Amino acid sequence: MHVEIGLSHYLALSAIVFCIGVFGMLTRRNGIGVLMSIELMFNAVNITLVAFARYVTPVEITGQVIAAFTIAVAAAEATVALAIVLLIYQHHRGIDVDRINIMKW
Amino acid sequence: MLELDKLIGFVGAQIAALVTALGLGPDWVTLVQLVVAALTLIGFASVMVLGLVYAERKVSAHIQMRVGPMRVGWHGILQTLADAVKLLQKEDITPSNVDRAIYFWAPIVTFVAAFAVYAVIPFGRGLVVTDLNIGILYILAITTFGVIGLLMAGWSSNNKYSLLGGFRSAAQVVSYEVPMALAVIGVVMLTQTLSMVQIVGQQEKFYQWYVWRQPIGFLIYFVAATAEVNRTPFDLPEADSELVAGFVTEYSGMKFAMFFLAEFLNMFTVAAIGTTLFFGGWNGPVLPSWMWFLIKTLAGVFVLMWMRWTYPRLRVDQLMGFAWKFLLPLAILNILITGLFVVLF
Amino acid sequence: MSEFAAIAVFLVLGVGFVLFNFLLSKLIRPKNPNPIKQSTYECGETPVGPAWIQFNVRFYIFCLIFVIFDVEIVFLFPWALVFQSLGLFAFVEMVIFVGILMFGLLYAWKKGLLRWY
Amino acid sequence: MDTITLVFFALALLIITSALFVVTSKNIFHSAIFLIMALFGAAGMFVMLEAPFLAAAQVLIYVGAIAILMIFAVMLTARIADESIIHTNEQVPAGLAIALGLLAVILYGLWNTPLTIHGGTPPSGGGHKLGELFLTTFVLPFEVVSVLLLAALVGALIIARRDPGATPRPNDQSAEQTGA
Repeated sequence: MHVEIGLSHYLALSAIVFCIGVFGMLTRRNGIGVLMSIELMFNAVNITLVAFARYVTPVEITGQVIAAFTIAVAAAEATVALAIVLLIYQHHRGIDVDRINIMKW
Repeated sequence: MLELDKLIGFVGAQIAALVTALGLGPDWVTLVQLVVAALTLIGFASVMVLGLVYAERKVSAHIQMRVGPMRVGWHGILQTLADAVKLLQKEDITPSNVDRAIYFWAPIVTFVAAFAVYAVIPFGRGLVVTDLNIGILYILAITTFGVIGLLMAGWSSNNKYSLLGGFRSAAQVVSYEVPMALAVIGVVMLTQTLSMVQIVGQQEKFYQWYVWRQPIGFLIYFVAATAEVNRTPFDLPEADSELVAGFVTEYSGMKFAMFFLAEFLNMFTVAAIGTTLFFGGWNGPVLPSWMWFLIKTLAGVFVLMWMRWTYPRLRVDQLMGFAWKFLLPLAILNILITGLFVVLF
Repeated sequence: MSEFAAIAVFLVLGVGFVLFNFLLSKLIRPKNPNPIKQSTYECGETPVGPAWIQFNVRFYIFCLIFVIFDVEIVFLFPWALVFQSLGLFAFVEMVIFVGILMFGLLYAWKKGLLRWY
Repeated sequence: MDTITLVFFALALLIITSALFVVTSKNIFHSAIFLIMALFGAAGMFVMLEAPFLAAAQVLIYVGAIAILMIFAVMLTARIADESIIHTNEQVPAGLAIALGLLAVILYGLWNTPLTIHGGTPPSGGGHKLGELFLTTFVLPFEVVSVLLLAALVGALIIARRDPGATPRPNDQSAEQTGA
């Protein structure tokens, strides 16, 4: 069997990882677990960006620049979101996101 | 003279001939060559750590006007070998309420993080396994797995001392990683490359050493590196009077030995990086290149040992304050000054 | 890319070396566990409660500041590689970049968050 | 199979299995460890895609910083060892359906889209090209990243800062406080 690894392979992998992330984000009760799933989705997007950079704009690696910005945004998101999780924990003595519904009504 | 690169070229060619004779492709040649190189470095690392442990004991003994190990072999020179054999035979006690999988993998992660660095260190002219074009950044990246390893050890042991030691250690290592990386950036601004081999190549003459152009950067690197490898005066994670043995409290036998091995490998690594970035790496007159590299690096290791028996331990608040309130602003200032000099002159 | 093959080999062989050591030691070491030996070490006392207890938030504060500065470092590296050829403009850009982040450090400092206790 | 194919599938397997464990593991600390493995696998993919600088950045930021921050957060929110807590909510079937549906849509779209591939030699890693782009074409986003980081830092510090009236005991060296 000979397979030439190309753009579509990376995109398919990225799609699978993204959907695993979506599944985790929807089903996790633990706030930190939700964040981890979101990080997985960020990563799937990054793989897509770098794959496009490699195969579509190999000389001007714009995709890599955007991936670098995505990493920075993910870091900023993680710090703030984890701080919020901590705050929720201090107030509710738990980080079960299903019970955090005080903003619902 | 004793130039090892010729020997390595010869061995590499022999391997290539042998593998090709077996009817395998060029990918296999590379693979076998790399495996041989990695095994050689594992052997070198093990022997070197045995030597360093012995040296540490002798240095500490003589600083304290003792004699240190004397019984096993001439002046106790085989002592650490005997200790290694002893550790191999020790019963491996796994406490019943640890998180077994993580407890098992923590020493592996720690060791691999320490060992993987050796793939890019230029030990001499032509004596480098692979010359990555992101060399120094690769080192910074792969060593972060050491932090993961010690967090895994601290968490999985289910022991209060381990946990506290692990987290204190992690907080310390990440705090000092910032000034260390900034000091490295100071050098990179001058070298315009991240490749370890090219950085060494730019410092052929004595006056080209980057320590002369980056004296503040070197001092920051030295202090931060000492903290990174948890040496006195920054050895709080293993402050035995407070934390027993820190994150290795519950480890015994071979698993403990792996943490120990990684610790000494890291000590050699930071000295080797310091040599490469600031002291011209393997460049030097008369002697073979690898000998110069070893001399410079071991001198660095000796200074680390010397400091351990000279300075008292810092308090944890002083430690963190020093990293964030002094070293970090100083490192930023160093970058600004360097940048200004480069732009203006 | 091919130069990274060495990294893969080093990672795999590093793991292999440790596993080999574990195996070697397993073959020759004694094994006679008992409940006392396997209990958690707590200076000879019976351990009180699990160790997985809540920790003080100050560990977290430092880690949080570290994350932000780690990102800064990653953005500084490409700059350091090319700023010589791009001249004064690139330098000024970086001064602005670092300057903005220094406000963050200053804020943490003034609020007393860099104190350990 | 040639080496590239083999490495790609090995890395893909690592990433996907780790990702699955991240979202299904009962123990949140184990999830964090699997997340690190998935992120490391993604770094390997970046190397395969001729982006070694980005791979190092990925490991440095994700593994070295974000993952450690997450482990610290896991520590700060107790009760992790208690595996009896249900870690998934009642949305599992719905979540599964949505995720699989999304996957089907994406793969269908991927299958039916003609992908234009341009040849060319990628710049030789090392981050030089990235630096040039940061300082020329993308200079505004580059500075905005700095502002974003500042905002994140200050915001997170305000949120995470411990209660002012709660502790300050100057000589308190013990770093643990028993939770509720």
